[in-house]
Amino acid sequence: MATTAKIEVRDKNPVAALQTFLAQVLEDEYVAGVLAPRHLNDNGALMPTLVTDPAMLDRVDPLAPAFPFNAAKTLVKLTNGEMVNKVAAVLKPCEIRAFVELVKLNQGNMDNALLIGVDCLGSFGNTEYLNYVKDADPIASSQEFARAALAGEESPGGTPIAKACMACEHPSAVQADLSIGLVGLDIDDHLVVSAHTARGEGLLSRLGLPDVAEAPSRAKAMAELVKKRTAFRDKMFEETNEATASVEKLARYLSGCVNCYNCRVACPVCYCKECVFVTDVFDHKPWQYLDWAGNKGMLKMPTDTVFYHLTRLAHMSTACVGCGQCSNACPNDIPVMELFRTVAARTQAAFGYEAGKSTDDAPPLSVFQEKEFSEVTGGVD
Amino acid sequence: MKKTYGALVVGAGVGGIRAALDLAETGQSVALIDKKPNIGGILTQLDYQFPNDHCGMCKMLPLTERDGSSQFCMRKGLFHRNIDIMLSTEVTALEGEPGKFMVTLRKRSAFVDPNKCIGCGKCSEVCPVKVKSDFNAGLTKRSAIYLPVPHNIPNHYVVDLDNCLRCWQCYNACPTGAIDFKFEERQGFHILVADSDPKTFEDMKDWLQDQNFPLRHVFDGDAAVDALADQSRQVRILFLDMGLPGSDPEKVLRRGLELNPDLHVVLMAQPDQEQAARELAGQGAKDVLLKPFEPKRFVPWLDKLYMRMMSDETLDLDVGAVILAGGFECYDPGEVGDVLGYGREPAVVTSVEFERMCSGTGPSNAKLIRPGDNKPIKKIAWLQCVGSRDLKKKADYCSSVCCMISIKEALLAKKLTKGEAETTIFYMDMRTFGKEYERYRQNAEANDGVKFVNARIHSVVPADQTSGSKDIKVLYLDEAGRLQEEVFDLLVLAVGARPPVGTKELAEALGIETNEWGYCKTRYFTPSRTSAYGIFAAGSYNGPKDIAETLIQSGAAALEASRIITIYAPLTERTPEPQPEYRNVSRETPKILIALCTSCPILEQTVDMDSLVARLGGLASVAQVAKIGSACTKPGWEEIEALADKHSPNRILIGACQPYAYIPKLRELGQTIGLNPALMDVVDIFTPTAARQGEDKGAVEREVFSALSMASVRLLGADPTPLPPATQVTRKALVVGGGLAGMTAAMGIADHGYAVSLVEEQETLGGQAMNIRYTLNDEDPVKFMEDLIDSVQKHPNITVYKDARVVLSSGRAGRFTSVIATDQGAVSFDHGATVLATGGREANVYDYGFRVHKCVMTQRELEDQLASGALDTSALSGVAMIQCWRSRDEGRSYCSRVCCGQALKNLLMLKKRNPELPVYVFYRDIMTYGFAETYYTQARKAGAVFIRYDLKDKPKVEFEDKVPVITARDPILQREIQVRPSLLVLSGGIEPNEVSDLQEMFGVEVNADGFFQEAEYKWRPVDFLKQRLFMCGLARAPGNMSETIASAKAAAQRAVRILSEMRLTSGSVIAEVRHSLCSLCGKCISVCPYGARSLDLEQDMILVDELLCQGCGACAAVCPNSASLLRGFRDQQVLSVIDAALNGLNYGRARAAEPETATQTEGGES
Amino acid sequence: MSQTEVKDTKTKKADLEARALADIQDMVAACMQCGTCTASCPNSFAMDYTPRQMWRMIIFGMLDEVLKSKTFWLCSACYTCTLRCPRGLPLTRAMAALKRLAALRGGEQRKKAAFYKEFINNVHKYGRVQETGLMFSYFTTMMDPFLPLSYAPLGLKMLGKGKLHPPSGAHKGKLDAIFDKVKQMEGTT
Amino acid sequence: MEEFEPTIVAFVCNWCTYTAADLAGTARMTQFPNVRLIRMMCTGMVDPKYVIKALLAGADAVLISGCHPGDCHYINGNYKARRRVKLLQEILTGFGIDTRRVKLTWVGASEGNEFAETVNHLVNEIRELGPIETRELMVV
Repeated sequence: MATTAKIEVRDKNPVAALQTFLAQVLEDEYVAGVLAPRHLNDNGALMPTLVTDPAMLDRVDPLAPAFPFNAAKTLVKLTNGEMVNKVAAVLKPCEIRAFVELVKLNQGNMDNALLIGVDCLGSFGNTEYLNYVKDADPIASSQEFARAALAGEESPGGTPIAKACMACEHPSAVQADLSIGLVGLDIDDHLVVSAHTARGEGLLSRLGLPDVAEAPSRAKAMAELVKKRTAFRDKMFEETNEATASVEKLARYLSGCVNCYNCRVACPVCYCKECVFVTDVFDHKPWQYLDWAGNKGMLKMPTDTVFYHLTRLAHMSTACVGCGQCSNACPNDIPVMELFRTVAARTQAAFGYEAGKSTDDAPPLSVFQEKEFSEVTGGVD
Repeated sequence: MKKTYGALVVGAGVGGIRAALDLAETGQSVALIDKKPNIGGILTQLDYQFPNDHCGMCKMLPLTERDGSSQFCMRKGLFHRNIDIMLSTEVTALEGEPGKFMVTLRKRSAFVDPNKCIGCGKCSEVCPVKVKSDFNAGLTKRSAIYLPVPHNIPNHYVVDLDNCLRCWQCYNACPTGAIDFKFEERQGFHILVADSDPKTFEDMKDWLQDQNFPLRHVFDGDAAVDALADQSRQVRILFLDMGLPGSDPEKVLRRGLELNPDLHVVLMAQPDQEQAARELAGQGAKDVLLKPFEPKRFVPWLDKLYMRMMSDETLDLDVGAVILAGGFECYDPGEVGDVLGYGREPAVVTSVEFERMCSGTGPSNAKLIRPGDNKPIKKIAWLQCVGSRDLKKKADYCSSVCCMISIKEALLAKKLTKGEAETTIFYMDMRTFGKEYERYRQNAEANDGVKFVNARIHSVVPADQTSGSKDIKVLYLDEAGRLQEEVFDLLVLAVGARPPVGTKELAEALGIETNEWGYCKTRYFTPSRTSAYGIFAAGSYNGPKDIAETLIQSGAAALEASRIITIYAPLTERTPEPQPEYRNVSRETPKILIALCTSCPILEQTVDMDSLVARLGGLASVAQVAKIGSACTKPGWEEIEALADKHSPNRILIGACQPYAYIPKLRELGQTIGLNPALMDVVDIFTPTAARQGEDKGAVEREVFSALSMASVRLLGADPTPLPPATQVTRKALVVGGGLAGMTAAMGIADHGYAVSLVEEQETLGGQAMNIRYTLNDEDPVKFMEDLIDSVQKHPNITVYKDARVVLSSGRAGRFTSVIATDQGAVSFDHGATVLATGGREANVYDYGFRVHKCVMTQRELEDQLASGALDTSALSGVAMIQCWRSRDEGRSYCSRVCCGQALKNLLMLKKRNPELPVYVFYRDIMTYGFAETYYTQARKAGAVFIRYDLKDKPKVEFEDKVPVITARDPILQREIQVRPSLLVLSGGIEPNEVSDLQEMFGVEVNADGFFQEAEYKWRPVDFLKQRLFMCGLARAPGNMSETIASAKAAAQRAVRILSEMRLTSGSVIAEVRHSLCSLCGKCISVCPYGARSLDLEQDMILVDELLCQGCGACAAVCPNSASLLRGFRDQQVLSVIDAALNGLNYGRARAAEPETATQTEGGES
Repeated sequence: MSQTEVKDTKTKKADLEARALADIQDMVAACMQCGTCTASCPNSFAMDYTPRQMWRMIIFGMLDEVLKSKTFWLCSACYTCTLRCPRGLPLTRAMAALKRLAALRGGEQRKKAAFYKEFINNVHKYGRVQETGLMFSYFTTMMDPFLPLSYAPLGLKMLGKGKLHPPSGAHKGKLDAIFDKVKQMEGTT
Repeated sequence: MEEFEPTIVAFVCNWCTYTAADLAGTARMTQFPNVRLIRMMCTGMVDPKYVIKALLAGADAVLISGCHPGDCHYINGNYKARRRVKLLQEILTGFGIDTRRVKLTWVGASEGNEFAETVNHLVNEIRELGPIETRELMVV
């Protein structure tokens, strides 16, 4: 069982407790800086910030229900080279799982990062979050949100959390070095931090936090939360499957798409510098457009829309961690996350692979066995 | 006129092809001839080969300079710029000495013009003749004009003159007039009839009038002589009657031959004059015909005689060396009245016939049904050693391959019947001595349920006469001595090997000796040299071999030949032929020239050419669409060149038939007009039209248009940028291991003038071979090794490093640098190729306690003591030998192949010294393959007792007061027997030396048993998968000295192939990386099967080693944003080909307007 | 059968028997036990040891056991095994040599050899086979009173078919030259 | 519209199946007009986007045919192709494209009739399935 420790919470301010915890982490010579979500200008958005001076941790707020973008790509930039000491990163579970996938693609470097996962109670879309903190003190509202969510409220503070979070069955990050537990605890009394890797244990022992008994309520609450979210997820899968049951339905589903490729930019596991759809491969000649138009009498412009989404599915559906940033980034509110999570569930199940689970299991298309999938070739292997 | 070649390879089977390719790749020009009308030999009839049940012949093709040779399935055919293939050609005479042989060849014409024949098959449909097809081993019939091998190209038909009835129906049926019976040339072919009786002349005149031969008649000898003297109308055939008045026939004959030496004289004789005619024939007359003639026989006979005289051409070649690769024929069990019912029972077939029954191109389309009553076959038996290991059939040798062929065929039968077939193999010794063969047999027995029965079927009778069913009952004696009967659907006779037909005549023509079984005789230590210097034996010519051995033997023969050529006829330093400079067209707007070959009338009839030309004109960037005569002839080709000069297109697309045959022509065209051949393509527009004469023109036109538009759109996207510059090659070689193999390889390379460093771990050279004191065929190994070591140390090009190890090796193909740690410090050495010959040692398999007893030793120790005389054989009371001791068992499931030979060698030496000495040999399968079988018979005759055991009850060894007591069960007597010899000799087999450090340094793998893992079992036996690295000797696989020498020479030849190139160029289809798009995810590195891609850490770039890259495109498919692409198959090209394929297909709405209005010719911008 | 000790007969070179065994061993030494001879032998159903086991025992030098069996007596020299043996071994000659060896050894083998001996003498004496004379001398050597009774039915049947020729001197002495030549060749004049 | 004639795009490997197709062609075994052969160096280089492009452009079925496992000239190209086709089939079934429209088969060099049978079988199967949506539907 992972070694655990307790973070005391004084005068019902878990965020302050976390800030002091992160300050202790920053003191450790092992860590050069801490990447954590921080409120930058009073009621403005909350952005991941690389903090090196412990004093600056005062506005850091890991409990905020905000998810501006998937920080995995940022962590890649912070770890992709020779480094003496490490960067600690306070990330949501889907960000950590996305980072694990990027490590497998040689983009990020696990040795240079110290992953601190926080139980994720869901976040609002970017615009919803701005309204939520418009006039209240952001940190107080975060704690309020946390308490309401822990109490099981559907849409704490009146606004519903993002669909991706509602359908997410990974509220706690098991792959991180340290993970801070909230679910099933009284966050005003104490928080539990548990270490899952050797580095995590080393750091935890150096911090010298008091021990804590495993709270049975945590496991029960966690299971219940996961059950609720899985139910929501499966309902979402059915709806999406129904909505895209034929190519025509898929075309209608994606009819709003204008090929801005923003969903690709936001997607943490789409690691190409330039997507093939923006390279010269897809800038066609006038006679080609005319030929295509000639085939069916008309031609929607821009072309290669459904083709783009299907190809993106082929490229990264096995690596999708369901963080929902694609829907978040789509200017025309196309439910891209629902489509990609539904298909990803199918393809990952087919190869018996779970994205972001561990750096040891190889991505499905990079390995093969001599005798497998004989049903693909009609029973003949 | 005389042509000169570096080497002549006789026989274009697999061995011949390998030898020819090996030589051609080192730059020598090779003439490859075969008496059959097709290449491939027996391999054309086999679809799968053991031990991995795959075909894979194409892996023999060159890996570098790929554009210089064919890059498609070898079943279709082969071309290489340095190889001229001549089919239906045989050697008639040879003179001269090595380096300067004058060879005369006789080339039989196929009577079909390869350029004109489009393989439509109409001629063979009308031909009345039906004879057994030797391609299908007699199971199906073919006509006299036939396709020798259905899938070979150039795919033209061949006339088999012997069976042809001269009915001329094929001549009339041929749409393109490809069949050439030389009808016009007959006017000049004068025939003189010298006979006093005018009736013969009259008869001949009216019989032959439609053959349009000019006939003349003279009545007596003098008139005949005058007619012969008349040079203006030169007589080619003289019918000379024995009873000719005037000067007697003998004088006329002599005078006629003086006038014209190749005058064909036919003596006409009454029955009583036949005797005199026969004598006269001795002095130069070619035939004797008995009067009276009847027309039905005479006319076809004369026609055939004419065809032979007109079509056979003799060629004279100057060659440096000759390689004989005749292969072997399969024994025909039907020739002598055999009791096994072959020929009588349709259910008894030979292994080749069974192979054809299983093949897709065979008589039953790969459905296992019995010839005769087509009953599906479920229960099959194989009988081994039919026609081999049989003194009665004067074949006391083992054909080495039939055991493995039977196991493979059993597995193939199970595969084809989805596992329902029951297979049983009746054998005496299951000889699975090759690499991975024992494991193949164990799998077959354990997993696939192939039954092995140690018995010899002695007779085959119909299962039951009454029901007329064709099943057969097989009678044999089982191990326990009970007579068994079993009913089978099919009995396959594993027929042995015989020297190829005509070996005796060829041997006399070339003056080489043959051994007692009729195979070409080669010596033990020089396995590829025949008795005549400069003539070498490749493949199975000096004895039956499996494919891997055949290729090794061919590689060795190629090395010897190329050594002769470099020594006796030194090539001027082979200036690399000028790198053709192609016009750089990357700046120009793409302009495509489409040339349609209209020579075959079928195209005209089935397609409306004008609408096709118009539609093609509408395609993007098509500058010119032209119709040309026949693309397959010289004039047609000049038309294309003229068009190219006129329009100077930067893309050329040719619509013709059989695109494969044009690839070499495209290269020539590219050189003449200076356009990169990668920008040209040939499309098959004949096949779509052939089948559908009747259908509506629109459908066929759409097919042809779609084929051409797909190709033109692909050419449009072709990347005109020139290939990366060729890499320089360091023309030196590194040989690791100074044993017999290493030294032979080093000598082979050094004799070609390249520097070699030989690194040996021990203090002395020689390795394992120094322990061999004498050989089975009484050669002298000790003297041979001394001479070899002496010549290696004295060789100017070889630097020997003793007590030295390679510690580091790095670099790219063609330019490696290795560091060798010697006792005088480290030496760095640049080299272009590496040969690993780290050797092996006798397996030290000792159970506890054996080592203690003096009376127990290994075969090697016994050989030492026998040779040094330390062992006094008269003092011995008996010797027992146990074979396969701790080998061919779970721990080491491979056969070390040499221990049986070594045991027999020692046994015969013991018996020679003390004939009365009882010797008992406990064995599982005696592996005396090839000609070693005679020594097995000699050992038995000498009185050695051979006792078979199997894994279930091995002989138990105990010791009673220092004397070994061996208890075992004699299978024949079904009783325990006990032997108390004074000496126990164990055969433990061979283990490879420790190579883990080399493995890691050179990046090579070893197989499950620790021997090096070669690139391909059969087709690249001495290459590593990682290019420029070769292996030989015991490190590759166990083998006797002769096999080690052969594999060393083959490895040396492969190394010379690399060092002989001043610069190595890759093929035009290779991978490329667009670094701006690449995010270094490394997926393409792990997916590359050839390890041709590497991550350069300093510049953060993925590098492609263009020599290792074979153009498979796996990297292009795995890269999401096509940063990695394959030249010739870029994404734009393939996507636009898909569009063109689906463009204009019968979409719901017919296409409204033809695309004239679409952008015409010059409009498309680049 | 318990383990039989494999005797090293080769050392006792003295008498004729060992040399005869050595000859037979040379004839069958190259046998590789493929079993074709046994399978094709028409009389093998009646034999206690199959020919293949017979050659095996000869190779092992188990002479006593070989001579106890009746396999070689049943060989009617039809030469099928010699024709079909893939090693080309003279198997029928080996069987005949075993018969001679058994006769040489005598003892209870003598009785079995009796019929052959009498038959040859009878043919030698009368120039052809004299059935009555042959059986008479055979019964006298066998000295077994019941033996003639067992042959009686066969004799009567042959008499009925006129196969029992009365003794006559018509061909007497005709074969003497052959027999002398054989004796001279075998060096036992 | 006359009886529906399925359109098939076939990616065939240059070594084994192209030879078999050539053999089938010269021996006139296949009679189906709308089968378009696209020669690739190996089935291992068939990029998933080519198959998607073909299906969207109106191909009723995509056949990928290459050497039997073990025969591949490039050692393991066909194993990679099998995984890619598995991925494609999983994705496309969700959008109403029947898995039988993307078919992977092994055809050896000498199996001309096998190739003809595979094509005939596929065409009949697709004829039952009916035309693909994208034949009429303009989706890009």
